[in-house]
Amino acid sequence: MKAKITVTPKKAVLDPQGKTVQTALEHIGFTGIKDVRIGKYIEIELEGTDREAALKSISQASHKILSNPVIEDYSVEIE
Amino acid sequence: MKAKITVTPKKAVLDPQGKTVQTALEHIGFTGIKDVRIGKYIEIELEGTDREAALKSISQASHKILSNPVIEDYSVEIE
Amino acid sequence: MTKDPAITPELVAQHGITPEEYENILKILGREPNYTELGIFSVMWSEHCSYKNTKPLLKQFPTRSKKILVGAGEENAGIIDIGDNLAIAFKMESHNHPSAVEPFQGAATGVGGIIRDIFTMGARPICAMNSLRFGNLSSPEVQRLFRGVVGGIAHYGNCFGIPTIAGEVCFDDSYEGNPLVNAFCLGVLRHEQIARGAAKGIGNPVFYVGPATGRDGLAGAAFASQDLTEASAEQQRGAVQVGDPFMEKLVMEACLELLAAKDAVAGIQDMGAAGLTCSTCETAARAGTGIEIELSKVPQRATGMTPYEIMLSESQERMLIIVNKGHEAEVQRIFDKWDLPWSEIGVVTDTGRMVVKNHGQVVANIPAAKIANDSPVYHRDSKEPAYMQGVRAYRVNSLSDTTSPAKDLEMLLQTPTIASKNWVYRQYDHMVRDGSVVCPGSDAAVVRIKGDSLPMLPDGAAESVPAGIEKFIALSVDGNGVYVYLDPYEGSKTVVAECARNLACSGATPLGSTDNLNFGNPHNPELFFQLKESVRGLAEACAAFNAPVTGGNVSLYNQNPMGAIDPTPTLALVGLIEKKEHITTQWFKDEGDVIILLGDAVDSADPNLGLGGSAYLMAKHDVKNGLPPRCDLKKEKAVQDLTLECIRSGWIKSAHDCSEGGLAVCLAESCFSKNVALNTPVFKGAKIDLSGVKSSRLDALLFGETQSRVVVSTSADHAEQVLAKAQASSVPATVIGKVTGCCKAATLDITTATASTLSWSIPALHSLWWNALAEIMD
Amino acid sequence: MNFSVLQFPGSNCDQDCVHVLKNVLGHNARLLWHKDTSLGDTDAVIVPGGFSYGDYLRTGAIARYSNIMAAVKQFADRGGLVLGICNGFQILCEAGLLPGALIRNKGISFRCEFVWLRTGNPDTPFTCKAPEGTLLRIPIAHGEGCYFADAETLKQMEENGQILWRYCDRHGNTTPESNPNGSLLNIAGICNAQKNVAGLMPHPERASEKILSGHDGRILLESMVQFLENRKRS
Ligand SMILES: Nc1ncnc2c1ncn2[C@@H]1O[C@H](COP(=O)(O)OP(=O)(O)O)[C@@H](O)[C@H]1O
Ligand SMILES: [Mg+2]
Repeated sequence: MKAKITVTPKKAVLDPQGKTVQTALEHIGFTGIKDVRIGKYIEIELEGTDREAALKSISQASHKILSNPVIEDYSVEIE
Repeated sequence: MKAKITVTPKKAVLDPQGKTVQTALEHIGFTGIKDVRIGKYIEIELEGTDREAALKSISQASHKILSNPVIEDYSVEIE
Repeated sequence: MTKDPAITPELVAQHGITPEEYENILKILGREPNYTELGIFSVMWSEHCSYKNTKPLLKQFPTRSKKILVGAGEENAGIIDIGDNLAIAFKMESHNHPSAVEPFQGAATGVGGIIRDIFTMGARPICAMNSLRFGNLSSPEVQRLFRGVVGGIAHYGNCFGIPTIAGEVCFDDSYEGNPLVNAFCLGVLRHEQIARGAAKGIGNPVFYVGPATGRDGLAGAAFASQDLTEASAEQQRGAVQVGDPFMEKLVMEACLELLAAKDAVAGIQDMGAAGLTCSTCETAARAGTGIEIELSKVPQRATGMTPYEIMLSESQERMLIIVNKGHEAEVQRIFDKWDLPWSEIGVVTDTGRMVVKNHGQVVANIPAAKIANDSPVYHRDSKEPAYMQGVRAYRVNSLSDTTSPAKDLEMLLQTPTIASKNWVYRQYDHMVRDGSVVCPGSDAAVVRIKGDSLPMLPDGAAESVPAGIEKFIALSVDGNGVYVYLDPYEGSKTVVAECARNLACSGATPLGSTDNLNFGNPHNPELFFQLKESVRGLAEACAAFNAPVTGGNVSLYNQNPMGAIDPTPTLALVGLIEKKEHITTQWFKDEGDVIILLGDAVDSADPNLGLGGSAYLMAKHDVKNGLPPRCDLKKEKAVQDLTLECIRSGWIKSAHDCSEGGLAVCLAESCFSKNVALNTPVFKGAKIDLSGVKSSRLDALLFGETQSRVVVSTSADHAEQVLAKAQASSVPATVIGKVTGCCKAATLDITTATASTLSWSIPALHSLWWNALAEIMD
Repeated sequence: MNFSVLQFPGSNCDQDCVHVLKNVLGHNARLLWHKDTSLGDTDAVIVPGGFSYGDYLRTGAIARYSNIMAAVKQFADRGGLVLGICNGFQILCEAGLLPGALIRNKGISFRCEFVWLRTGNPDTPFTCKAPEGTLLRIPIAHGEGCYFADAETLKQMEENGQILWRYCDRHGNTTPESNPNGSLLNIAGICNAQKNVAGLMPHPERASEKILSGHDGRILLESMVQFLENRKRS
């Protein structure tokens, strides 16, 4: 199994990276960009086949270690 | 429209953050983890509705600037 | 638009405003405040902004000297003349509560805030320090906080491009859940470049520069002025502030460029705690003017922000600039060059009032001077804490002397508070700007000021400092919460003395100081007693060392559910080294050099022989008790003056003060603290003979923390001169040994009257000391 | 000689480079703003360290698209000398002027300390004053200095003498312990196949004066000067 976790800065929280990249994209000619947010993408290769259990444990891990709940949100997908 | 880009380190490239996270997870009791890879997740809010055009331009941006082909792979999704 | 809540007693109380304070607000306004105004009063009258509980105490600090160009309390930071038309600006500030909530960002934004305070004065920041406190490092949660805080400081300072050149870190249970993060910054400027935070010139436009305002750290100042409980951390309204050091670097470069544009800037102030509120009413109050701003012109990151939110937001990296009329285009040109947002948001008026409009509608109208200057002042009750009686009664002779001195030293060198902090400072870029002459790892850091350290001059202006100028500034920051807990007055004197001693060891004379008072809830008379007595001690000692206080910061309400932290005043001292040749480091230099102890080996008048509150007592016996070693300021000054005189005479090759861990730790560090590169320490051995020293206890002799001691080394032919000079200055001085061979076989040998000769392998001791933090953290 | 030191938003070693080139070595050095389109009269370009664009997204990724980098590319194509230091090295890699990439340090955190370097090929403009094997003590200060290139590229670089500096211990051995960031082959700095563009993570400009605890960095900068002088003469 593979777990895919995306971690993104919370909406209300400043995302300096996103802002800077947005400006850079505009500068090199990409138009029509309203907003850029930059987060993390984590892929975890798991043993076993119990997807339910995996979802539960990975969600827990996301909350505890993979994300910083004070400033970030996360979402988990098991594949 | 929203473009979602994931950028992951190439297989051959060392991913020390992934290793650290794996150790941290094992340390707090998560078992059955075979591998952890850490990449980036980029969300771009776009004007317009032409998904084809968006896919093309975002793929270009991903190739040109959002990822470095020497060390990273990327994938794009338009939503 | 959402409707503002009605003003009820509950709402007033939620804003931390007492009924008496509310009466005062009614008087000042002549009416009821609206919601936005209530918010404005609450942040301006919080302890963080108003010093309402500490103002009367702070008056005791010495704040004047001939060299002080801008004194304490006048502006965002004090400024001191260092000769040749050069001046330095420096200050320290805490970010304790934000760091408890989010260690990385809390510490990062703390660094950002203090850097802004410095360039607001027109100075170019050239170095930073930090003083940190955490709970017991064996706890994973403490490790998380420690890692986060250090990472945050590194992130901000490194990216901004300022060398973080010194600091201190201590670990003690009392800081569990309430870490202390005090950040210091120093900048340089020419005398004529001093900028003022005053809204001068009726009719002048007011500019907002820097990133857009979001709902960041809403009411952070008020938050910093409450007890830190789990509930308050959870409840903190608004989003956690995220620092953007890249943005700050651009804002600084743009501001310095604008300040160099002739006559363009009338006043400038950073938006720190209480953001737009504080910067507008303080600048108006300083100039005796009024200010009127229009909130719809304030760049906003979030949608639907209310006037209350905009005024109280603590979004980072923003500045308020009052521009001389007719120079608006300069702002545009420079901020566009740096790709920075800017907006003209208001005007200076002659009404003396701070008027805030939103889409033309007045949402706040307050007399600026009254809110900025007429904050309430409280004389709190104070009572000696009950534990003090026990402390006074405690005698170390209730414990038996050590029978394992060899192991004790090994253990002490590994205790996190004493162990090498290389795990910390190697994460900080401490060399950027080509000025780091003595890097972290010696008693005080030394930074070089050179021509390009300075802010730019106006186009075509003649240089006002001599060509090829070089100046050397030494810095150190110190604090010892345990000493201050056990004896707030005497302990605080010691804090200053130790810091000054570090400077003396590096060859510097103090210029001035800045402090950060980290204490508990002032409403508790016992905690207020600690604060009161501590300030008295600090003030007395700062005067004794000619180190006037140019500014600082107060952080109260530092408690966790178990109680208050140890009272922790931290003090940063800045000094000048007259000549390059006088720069001195703490490590032994050459085989055959004579090692001399300046000061008493053991203070025999101290019933605890220097062991009260010592690192040894805590690490070995788990005892935090007993009156700490006393510091006689006269004696201390004599030792420091002697050290300096010997350095200036060219007799001294190394100087290291005895502090935590006492003489044995000091000697060990002198043997192994030089490090030339990764995995390349430089070792010297030492053969020490203390058999002539009378001490009833071996542990007191080796690990006691008797004050006013410095270990120096000198070439054999200068030893006599040092001893003669010491005698002439009535400072005890004893030859205690010789520097011996280097390399892998180096040993530290100590002979005492009571024990057989102790011998340690220097490489082995070094490895314990050098790796202790990494072993826990990596 | 006339040196040009680039200045990007977030560069922070730009002034240090100018200081050393001008005040210590006595050459002309000036700053060039990233929006400039021409290098003017210049003998060599220094791409300095710092955090261009905050190092956001990826180190050096955004800076490479600045106006000035187009001019630098042309200059390099015509054989001009270009040296990238730290962030400058990262920018040159991103720009394709140098092979490979720099990724996060193996130990994750930022590291600032002196390291030992062993000089490789002495036959380049950047090493001509340092016989092969010369040890240099120069500080690093980076979080992303782990050099990576695929095996084929590494092999070619080795054969071509493009690996100019490797992390080593005080005796010159390239051991794992002396590698501060996990770089492949202990690589601290390299040059391109034509040998006119080089990059390294350590900061020679921070070690060019005795008072800054080291001056081995001068050897590197003086090599460039010697090469330029020779070229001018011939
Ligand atoms: N947080 C820190 N940041 C930077 N340098 C630090 C930090 N903590 C300690 N250091 C450095 O480590 C050395 C030893 O610190 P410390 O033991 O506190 O010295 P002292 O006892 O002489 O005051 C000093 O050079 C100090 O500047
Ligand atoms: Mg000291």
